[in-house]
Amino acid sequence: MSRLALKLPGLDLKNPIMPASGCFGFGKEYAQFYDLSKLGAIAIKATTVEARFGNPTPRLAETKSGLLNAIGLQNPGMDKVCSEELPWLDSFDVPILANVAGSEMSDYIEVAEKVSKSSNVTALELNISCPNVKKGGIAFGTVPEVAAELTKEVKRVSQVPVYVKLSPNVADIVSMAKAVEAAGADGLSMINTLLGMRIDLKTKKPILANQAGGLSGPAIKPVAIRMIHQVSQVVNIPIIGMGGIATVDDVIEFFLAGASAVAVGTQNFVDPYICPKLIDELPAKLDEMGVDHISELIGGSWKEVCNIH
Amino acid sequence: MSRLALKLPGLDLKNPIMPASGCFGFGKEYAQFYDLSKLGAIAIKATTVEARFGNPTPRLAETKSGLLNAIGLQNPGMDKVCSEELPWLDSFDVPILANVAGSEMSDYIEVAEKVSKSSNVTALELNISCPNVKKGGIAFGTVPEVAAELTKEVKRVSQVPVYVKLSPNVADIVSMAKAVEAAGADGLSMINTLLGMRIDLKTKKPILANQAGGLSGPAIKPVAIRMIHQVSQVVNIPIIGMGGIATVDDVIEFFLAGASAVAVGTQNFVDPYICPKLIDELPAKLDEMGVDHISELIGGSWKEVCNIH
Amino acid sequence: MMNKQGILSIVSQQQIAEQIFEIKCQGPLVKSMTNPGQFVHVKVDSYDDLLLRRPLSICDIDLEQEILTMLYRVEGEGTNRLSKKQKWEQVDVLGPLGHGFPVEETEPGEVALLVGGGIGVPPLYYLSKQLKKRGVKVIHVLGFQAKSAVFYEKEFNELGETYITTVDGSHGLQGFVTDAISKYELSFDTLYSCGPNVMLKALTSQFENSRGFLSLEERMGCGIGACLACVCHPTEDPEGTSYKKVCTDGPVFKVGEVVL
Amino acid sequence: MMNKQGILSIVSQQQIAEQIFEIKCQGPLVKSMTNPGQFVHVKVDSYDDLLLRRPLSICDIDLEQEILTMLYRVEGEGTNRLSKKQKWEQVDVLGPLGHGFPVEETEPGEVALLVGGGIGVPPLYYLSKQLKKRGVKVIHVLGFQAKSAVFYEKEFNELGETYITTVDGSHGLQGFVTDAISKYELSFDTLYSCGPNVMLKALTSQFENSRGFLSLEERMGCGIGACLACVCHPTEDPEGTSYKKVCTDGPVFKVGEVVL
Ligand SMILES: Cc1cc2nc3c(=O)[nH]c(=O)nc-3n(C[C@H](O)[C@H](O)[C@H](O)COP(=O)(O)OP(=O)(O)OC[C@H]3O[C@@H](n4cnc5c(N)ncnc54)[C@H](O)[C@@H]3O)c2cc1C
Ligand SMILES: Cc1cc2nc3c(=O)[nH]c(=O)nc-3n(C[C@H](O)[C@H](O)[C@H](O)COP(=O)(O)OP(=O)(O)OC[C@H]3O[C@@H](n4cnc5c(N)ncnc54)[C@H](O)[C@@H]3O)c2cc1C
Ligand SMILES: Cc1cc2nc3c(=O)[nH]c(=O)nc-3n(C[C@H](O)[C@H](O)[C@H](O)COP(=O)(O)O)c2cc1C
Ligand SMILES: Cc1cc2nc3c(=O)[nH]c(=O)nc-3n(C[C@H](O)[C@H](O)[C@H](O)COP(=O)(O)O)c2cc1C
Ligand code: FES
Ligand code: FES
Repeated sequence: MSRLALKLPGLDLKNPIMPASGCFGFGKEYAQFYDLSKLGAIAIKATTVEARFGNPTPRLAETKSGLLNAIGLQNPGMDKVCSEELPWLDSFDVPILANVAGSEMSDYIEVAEKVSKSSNVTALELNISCPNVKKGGIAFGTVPEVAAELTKEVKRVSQVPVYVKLSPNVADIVSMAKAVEAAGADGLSMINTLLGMRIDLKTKKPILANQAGGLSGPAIKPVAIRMIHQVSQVVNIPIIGMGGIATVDDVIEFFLAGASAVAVGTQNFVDPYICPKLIDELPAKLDEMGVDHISELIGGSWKEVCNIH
Repeated sequence: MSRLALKLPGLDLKNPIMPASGCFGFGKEYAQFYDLSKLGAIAIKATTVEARFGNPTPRLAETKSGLLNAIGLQNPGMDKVCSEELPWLDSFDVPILANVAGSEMSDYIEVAEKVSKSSNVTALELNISCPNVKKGGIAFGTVPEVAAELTKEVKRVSQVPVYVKLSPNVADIVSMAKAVEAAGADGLSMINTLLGMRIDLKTKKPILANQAGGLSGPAIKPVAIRMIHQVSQVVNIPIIGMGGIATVDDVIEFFLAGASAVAVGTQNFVDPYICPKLIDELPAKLDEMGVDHISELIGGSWKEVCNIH
Repeated sequence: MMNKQGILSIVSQQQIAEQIFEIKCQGPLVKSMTNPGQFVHVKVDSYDDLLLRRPLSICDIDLEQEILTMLYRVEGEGTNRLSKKQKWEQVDVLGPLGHGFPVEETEPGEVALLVGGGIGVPPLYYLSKQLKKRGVKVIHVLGFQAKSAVFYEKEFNELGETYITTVDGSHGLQGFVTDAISKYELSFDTLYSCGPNVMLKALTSQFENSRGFLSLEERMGCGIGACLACVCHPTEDPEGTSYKKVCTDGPVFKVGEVVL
Repeated sequence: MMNKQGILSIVSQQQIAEQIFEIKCQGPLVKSMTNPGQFVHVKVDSYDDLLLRRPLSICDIDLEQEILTMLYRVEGEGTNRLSKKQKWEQVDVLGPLGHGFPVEETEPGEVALLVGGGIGVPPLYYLSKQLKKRGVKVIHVLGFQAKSAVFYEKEFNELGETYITTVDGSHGLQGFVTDAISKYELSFDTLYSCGPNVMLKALTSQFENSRGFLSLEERMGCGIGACLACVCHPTEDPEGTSYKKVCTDGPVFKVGEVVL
């Protein structure tokens, strides 16, 4: 087995690098740049029951080392995703993590049931934390009991393992993680974006039409590392880590914090080749660190050192 | 009256710029660089009942556009603060905002009572959110009822107006703000630092001896702006805004979001002259924006436009 | 698989009007930039405090020497940093991106009216050159704020009739581009335009039944169609869920194709 | 009121050993840098992704020409960016900061032993020059990892006896600085040292009753005593609340004064 390969629930990863949901569409655009089969997995854009247009523009604003977005779950709806997007992705040898979103609990269940039946969807990612959905959405991501109930309901109908994507906009991330683990989650994705805003000095109004948006990019990496470090020590399910990854050193830092795989979001916009680049650079980094297999790094910042070999 | 002067509870400000607590000690060091009487106010370092050494070193780690700190409330204790630090500051013509911290509610009350009696302390800032204090501290900052009770108790003993400094590490900043307002807070300070971590790839351990620390600097500005924008629309008490301020444009952005004064933290370390620089640059910026008095900008991003003059 | 990313070397950089710079960059990537109205996505430098690339139009191409010319206005931090770059420094460019102006929609001998506003003027230059090469008669109407902001007047004049308007009347006709079109009774077979939204709206209402193509601007993330930052509504479904992406379906659209 | 901040121009920059660079900067601020062992706090550039200044020791000063020499090892992003800066570019310097080595503690005619480890060597150079000028006999023991990391051997040799050690034995004596001191039976009136903590600890336990001064390193925020990032415990109160700040009480302390 390759020194980068990892087996997570539903995700048989050639390597631990995947694009993050919402930052890679359904893959078509990036397929012009490289062979998607190179990727460890692909987290596709959030899917809802009905098609959505999303928020008005402007939808993006830059901040220091960060990016604010308020796309607003724009997607063609689950039927089209299942009839068009997923079949197209079938030609690649790569597991698909399908990001599921909605406004009501029943939406999530409906999407999860339908999408998890697609032959190439090997795991679901419950987006309980999208900060740009105004009704309902927020509560799922910040109240442990609600998140747990949602997880349980989705687990009941899903044909594939379920990852719950946690929001960082909470006082106590550990309670959230424990609650969804107890409810049957097979894994966690963390973190989604922090809620933020920028105001334009000329117009005196928020730059985003939606006013607030989700903050991603290197600015939020320390928050992601802290949360993964806390959570990975108290749960027994794997974590897909994300938040500001741009270099192979960042990937290693997430593993040391406790992640078992990583997702790259914003950096895809800066460098469309970033995912294959990271994959290519990882082996040399492992050599430099004297590490045989990437899995040896998982939780290395808090695990007792044991030099078996 | 000068176009920069503002009257806030307990704070008669020549201008809206003050150094943030913990980033300016008790002023002595910066007094070597410029006349402290130039400042709108000074927020002094957190004071506790007893002297504290704080956390072991390393206490700082840099992140992209951010700084992690885990100083840990190091201070000489309230008796020394009142007998040595405050009298020294008395020679300057500048209001003092005394930052109050502790581990138990009784600590806060004791410090607030004693410090608020000092002749040059014109307001208190309740640091209910310091992320580096391990026992107790966190709960004050994340549970509205607890924060409200603390505010009420401190208000009972304080001789001067009380500002409550809110933690951004919460799901619902609005509830926190409303709770402390209802409990009698005269103003709010926001935001304190976000909890974060960095791991050293060489040692494979967190860089900070305390593991986690508080994230400050430009990286967190969008979170601060968002929270102030939300809170200022629903409370009737003024907000001292902070989080990543480095330029005069940042100052304006905080005012437009809803702040009535601002504090500068991390940037003092980069440029010891930053506060007087901002004060000197503000009038030209107001000219450029066609604004007579800085107070016209408060909440400009959400207030209906009214061109009276 | 395409390689659309390249490092170009700056071969010249100069200020040509108030806040307006002309930059010329060289590299093999330029070979693929044949379509006027397309744009490139520029990473100004490698510092992480400014994350995103900046979209800039192709203003001119020298295919033989592999030189790309861009004109830009210093707006904020990104363009400010770009303006500080020296000859022989490098920039990371992704492109060419998007669908440009369709030159082939105008037959040789026909008249094309090219209307540009402010920093919307640059892409019209490469367009005009190609139209002229095709034997199309080109007329330019270029609107600016004031005399100090006018650029490339001589260059456009060399290609065809050129009318300048300024808002304050300090140069050319006082008023907007639409005033010039009315005043000089300019007629055309095809309209090509790029500029601020208000201008495009005015042109659309005046010429909604003409053959015309407008280049739009929207804040961009990826520039390649993946992030959905830059969407707009098609005119036939103005409130619905269908959409067009400015970066890949545009930036050039038919008059009336999308909601402005 | 003091002005301790200044913009210095780089007059030369060169690599002098593996990962080690020598940079010389010029400006009026240098006039105030008379005390060896003090340091400056350098803002490498104006980009916000790297917020803090970097503390670097004063390695040499030319008061007449107002030139400051620093030697640094490329450790991370900050020193890496510094190493890319060209002649005539500028750096923003805050300094001189801290309490340096007390030259006056050694009388003319006495012997001073200067012990440096790795990137702790630079401040000893300015110190050695000043001691020599005072008529003190200087002996240098400089420890490095390997031959490729050795620098300023010639420069120190010109000032006095100089012993080099390398961990791998590729140059000078194989071993640590303490091995050289023992092997060559070096005796002295005053010890001055700067280097990694392990080295300072070894020296302290060997010479705890000697007159000696050690320069410490700690991560710094402000560099001026306000942020309390750089504190250490005094030896007489190792667990208590009293403290010393490396940036203002140090970086140089008496042997045994603070807990290493
Ligand atoms: C297809 C296209 C072609 C363009 N061609 C040109 C050109 O040839 N010359 C030129 O001067 N300008 C052009 N622009 C506008 C140019 O992209 C912006 O002026 C520039 O990105 C501003 O960056 P900044 O960092 O200086 O400003 P900031 O305001 O600091 O930028 C902050 C963010 O907002 C975005 N942004 C700000 N203004 C605009 C805008 N008007 N359009 C799109 N994004 C914006 C930036 O890309 C960046 O992500 C074009 C825009 C588009 C979409
Ligand atoms: C008083 C003093 C004098 C010094 N003199 C020199 C000198 O003359 N030459 C030289 O090469 N180095 C010297 N150092 C160490 C030098 O400051 C660090 O190597 C440098 O800051 C590393 O920055 P970086 O961005 O390259 O590394 P990074 O690891 O990316 O730096 C990240 C952060 O950690 C801090 N940091 C990292 N390592 C150290 C360290 N060893 N000491 C203090 N802070 C650190 C940085 O200042 C920065 O804030 C001195 C340190 C101190 C405290
Ligand atoms: C433009 C954009 C769109 C996003 N859309 C989604 C989404 O649809 N579903 C989701 O779970 N997360 C979404 N995210 C969050 C990312 O998947 C990721 O969690 C976050 O951006 C942090 O990673 P990064 O810093 O690498 O971007 C989106 C992020 C961005 C920037
Ligand atoms: C080194 C350091 C020490 C701090 N100490 C305190 C403190 O004692 N009390 C407090 O309320 N806030 C403290 N803070 C938080 C700041 O007052 C401020 O809220 C925060 O840093 C955000 O502002 P900035 O981004 O401008 O630094 C500290 C921040 C830093 C960086
Ligand atoms: S910019 Fe990303 S879809 Fe157009
Ligand atoms: S670095 Fe701030 S107190 Fe020493």
